[in-house]
This record gives sequence, C-alpha cells and structure tokens, in this order.
Amino acid sequence: MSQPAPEIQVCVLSQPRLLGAVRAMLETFAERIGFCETRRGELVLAVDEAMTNIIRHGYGHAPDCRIWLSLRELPSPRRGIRVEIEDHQAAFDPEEVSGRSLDEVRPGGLGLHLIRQLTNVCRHERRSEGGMRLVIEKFCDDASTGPSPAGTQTPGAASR
Amino acid sequence: MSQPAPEIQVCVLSQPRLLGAVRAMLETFAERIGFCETRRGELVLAVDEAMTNIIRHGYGHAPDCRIWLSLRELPSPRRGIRVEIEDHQAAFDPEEVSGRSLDEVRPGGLGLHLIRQLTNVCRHERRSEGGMRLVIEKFCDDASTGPSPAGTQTPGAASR
Amino acid sequence: MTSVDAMTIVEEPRGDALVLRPIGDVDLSRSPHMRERLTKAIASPAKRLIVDLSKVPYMDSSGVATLVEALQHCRKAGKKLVLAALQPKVRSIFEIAKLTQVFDVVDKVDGAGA
Amino acid sequence: MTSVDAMTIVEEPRGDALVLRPIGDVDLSRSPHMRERLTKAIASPAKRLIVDLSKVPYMDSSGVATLVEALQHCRKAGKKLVLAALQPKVRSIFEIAKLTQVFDVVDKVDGAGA
Ligand SMILES: Nc1ncnc2c1ncn2[C@@H]1O[C@H](COP(=O)(O)OP(=O)(O)O)[C@@H](O)[C@H]1O
Ligand SMILES: Nc1ncnc2c1ncn2[C@@H]1O[C@H](COP(=O)(O)OP(=O)(O)O)[C@@H](O)[C@H]1O
Repeated sequence: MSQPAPEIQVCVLSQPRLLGAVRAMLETFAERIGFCETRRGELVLAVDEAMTNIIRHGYGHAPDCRIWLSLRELPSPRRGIRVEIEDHQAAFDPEEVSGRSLDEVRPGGLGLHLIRQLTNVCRHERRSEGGMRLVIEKFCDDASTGPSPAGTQTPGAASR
Repeated sequence: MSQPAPEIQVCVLSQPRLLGAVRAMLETFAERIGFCETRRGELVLAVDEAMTNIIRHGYGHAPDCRIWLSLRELPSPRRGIRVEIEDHQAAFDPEEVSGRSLDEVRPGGLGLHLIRQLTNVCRHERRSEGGMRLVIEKFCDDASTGPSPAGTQTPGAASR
Repeated sequence: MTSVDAMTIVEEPRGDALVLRPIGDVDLSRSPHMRERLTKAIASPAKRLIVDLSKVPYMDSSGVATLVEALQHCRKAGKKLVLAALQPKVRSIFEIAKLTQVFDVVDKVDGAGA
Repeated sequence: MTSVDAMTIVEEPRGDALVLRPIGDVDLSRSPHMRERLTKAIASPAKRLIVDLSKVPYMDSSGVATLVEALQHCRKAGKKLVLAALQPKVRSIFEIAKLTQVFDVVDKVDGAGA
C-alpha cells in the first residue's frame, strides 16, 4: 500500500474486558485530531460495535483470537480518522445481514445498523489472508448522523 | 517464547501527540486489572517516560519511527501488569546513564529515575533485531514506591 | 480474571418499585452481569423496575439489547420498566435505535413515581 | 497537524503578579508550548509568576523540566515563581523528584499573594 503508515496499530485478544482500553485509546486519539465530544463518541461506539460483532459472531466468544485495528488521521483537507478493523474469522456477507428493521422491538440486530449510521464511510472487505476487514471513516465536521442508508433487512443469516 | 500472548500489542509512530492515546489505553487496562488510581497513575507515568526517552534520545524526534508496546496481565497469584516497550534505535547502555542525582536542581535527567522508582521490575535488554527492549512490571499491591535503587549518577552520556 | 466483568449495580427499594443503579460503562463485558441482575429483579415482588442510568457514561448495543429483553420480560410479567436519567451519549444510542418511544424514559428517578 | 500541540494557557494579571493557568495534560507534546509561554511571561514586567496547575491532571518529566528551567530563569531575573493548586498525581512527581522544597508550592492561587 502506498498510503502512509497508520499512526497507531493495535492487536488485541478477542476478550470483552479489553474493549474499554481500546475505546479509551480511540477516544483520546480522536480528541487530539480535533473531534468534538459527540462525534468522537459516535466513532468510538461504531468501532466498539465492530469489535463486539467479531467477538460474538466471528469468533463465537473464543478468548484467544486476535482483532487488529489501525488508526490513521485522514490527510488534509479532510479532517477525520480512518479505522480499519480486521479479524481472521470465516468471512460473512454483510449485504446479507444488514441488520433488523428498527420498527421491530427485539433484542439485538442493532450493531451493523449503528456502525453504518454513525460513520461517513463503512466498507467490508475480504482479506486475502482470510477473515474480514471493516474500513470506517469518520469526519470531524460530520453534521448529520452518517450517510449510509440501512440496507436490506435480513437479520441473522451469516456465518456461525 | 512460551508465555501466553499479550492481551494488547500496540505499534505507535514516534510522535509526542500520540502519547496521550497510549496512556489512556494503559490507564483503562490497568483499571480493569484492578489497579487503584495511584498505582495506575504511576505505571502510566513510567511508560510515558520510557516512550518520551525513545522519541527524544532514541529517535532524535524523527516522527516516522516506531515504538512497540505489549501489555500483559501477570499470571496469578501476582496481580499486576508487564509492559514491554521496544524500539529500533541504536542501543544505549542504561547502566551508564542512570539519571542525575536528585540533589542537583536542573531541568532533565528525571526520566530513568522515575521509571525505576515507579515500577517493581525494570530491565533493559538489547533486541537481537537491533534496538532496545524495556521490560517493566508493576504490581497492584505495590505499597511502596518502587524497589529499584537509583544506580550510578552519570547523566547524559549515551547515544545521540 | 474472567473475560466477563462484574459491575457494581446498586439496588434500592422505593415503595413498590425497585431502583437499579448500574455504575460504569455497560459494554459486552458487563451486559451479561446486568442481565443477570435484571432477571432477578423481575422475579422479585417489585411492581416497577426503575433503571437509573445516571452513572452510566457509555452503553453499546449489547447493553441496549439487555434492556430490550428486560422490557419484554416485564411486559409478560405485568410489570413496568422505566429508564431514568440517561446521559447524552447513552440517550443518543436509544434515539438512533428508535427506542425512546418504546421505553418509559424519564429525566429523574423521582419522576419515575418512585 | 504538527507533532507538537498547542495547549490552552489562560493568562491573568493580578497586581504585580501574572497567573498562568495551563489546561490539560502537560506531556512531551505540550511542554514546548508551555515553555514558550513561560519564557514570554518571564520577559514581561510581572514580578511574580504564579503557575496555577489546578487544571493539569497529568504532567510528565518534560513538564517538570520546563518548570525547573523557568525557575532558573526567574531567579536570574530576580523574579519569583510559584506553583499553585497541584493535583495529587502532579504533586507526587514533584515529590519523587524532591522538587517540592525547591519551588514555592501553595495550595491555592490566592495563597500565592496574588
Ligand atoms: N464480524 C462478524 N462476523 C460474522 N457475522 C457477523 C459479523 N458482524 C455481524 N454479523 C452477522 O450479522 C448479524 C447482524 O449483526 P448486528 O446488526 O450487529 O446485530 P446482532 O449482533 O445483535 O445480531 C449478526 O447476527 C451476524 O449474523
Ligand atoms: N531510549 C533511550 N535511548 C537512548 N538514550 C536514552 C534513552 N533513554 C535514556 N537515554 C539516555 O539516558 C539519559 C538520561 O535519561 P533521563 O533520565 O530520562 O533524563 P533526560 O531524558 O532528561 O536526559 C538521557 O539523557 C539519554 O542520554
């Protein structure tokens, strides 16, 4: 890749108790980049949801798998952050599982919806080494909550 | 190495503005492990001083070098954390530069002193790949401030 | 240390209501514990459960799912579930999920008739 | 974005004293900016500098070094440097460095004769 190195790269074990430390790091990084409290809270939630999904659906709660994150300041003039979140799980098709309709009241089915809603760019890729890469971008001056429309409403179909 | 994988590994560019994010992560990790506010503040300061020294003395403020950290919960019954901080700089001899005497009032010369004072284990190693590895351990129930005596008083002798 | 953390949840009976006050972030590591405590509270004689979220600065969808589940169980048991004192970040996840209409949400525990 | 951050430092003249109130962590990314501001303040007509640390939750040795350097410059210039309202974590680094005796340290800005 010809893009500059990420400012911060993290490899974290797939354990829920470690999520808080990653959130704290991202929150502080976003603050230094110039995100207001609301926007950085949204970014942190989106990334937390992605890690939560990997732990639950990707790794089925196995505590010794790995999640990789890279944090990058977006090049000016666009102020913002790109976060890439990678796993080594069996791939799933995010088009197939675009979250539930928000009009149903039931537990769950909210994660993918939140990730799309809270970010300016949100793209799933298959890694050539196996597993998935979720690329998220969030801009400092994102006035609305996210651009990406909720896709088709077919919850709970994918891997594991 | 036969020891279990570190809970969290970080690779961060050698830029002062990124230190805050690493501190926030370590602080939250230590809180979850069970460190009280005072002890985790000490651990965070020790690790910050180590990164600061690498940025200043190891890399001479070059912003595109790398610092690696690994965070590991110590196996029970010892509650605590091991942090390893690695760089790819020219090696220096920490025995030769054990910080200034605290009776002199002058700016600087405090970093190594603090690192030793605030930790229960503090050991510099040469990496076989080049560069240094600083291994720090801090226990939750560390009642005193650190065990390691200040070494010889020969400030400002090493590399760069 | 297990992978799932216990969290402090203060319980306080108030007349025929029970106030539950979780303290700290409610994420995937803590929502299982909150779920357990809610299940117990629903099985108690209390007619209303008031979840005081004033001490919860952060909640993710696993916490929201836990509360939605508790709401369903309360309805089945003929009980009321009230959410009180949501901090702004927590309120906004309920708003995005269009759940502020579904729950009884009040500004203060005292406003929950407790 | 440069590698060295500006930080907010509020300045407030009080009689013949100047109060400097940095806001936020003082680490390697911010101590150069604090150094600049202290240098200017020492060059000002103020006879005493009072550094109000009540809004500094964290300081590392680069911040301490900056203050030690300012102390030396103040002494040369026949001025007084007072540190006020240190938070516990910041106080403890001054204690470990045996610097609480070297600086004038007061609990409150008002106690600094300002
Ligand atoms: N990282 C992932 N790996 C595998 N499957 C996933 C992943 N993320 C989401 N999914 C699938 O998409 C569905 C919807 O996810 P989500 O919207 O987060 O709701 P929930 O996690 O509550 O089911 C999940 O039930 C799961 O089948
Ligand atoms: N990571 C490092 N790489 C190279 N030299 C170092 C490193 N850490 C410390 N040193 C050397 O040890 C000396 C003492 O370090 P320290 O006690 O932190 O005080 P200061 O950094 O203020 O000089 C430094 O001046 C430097 O010569």
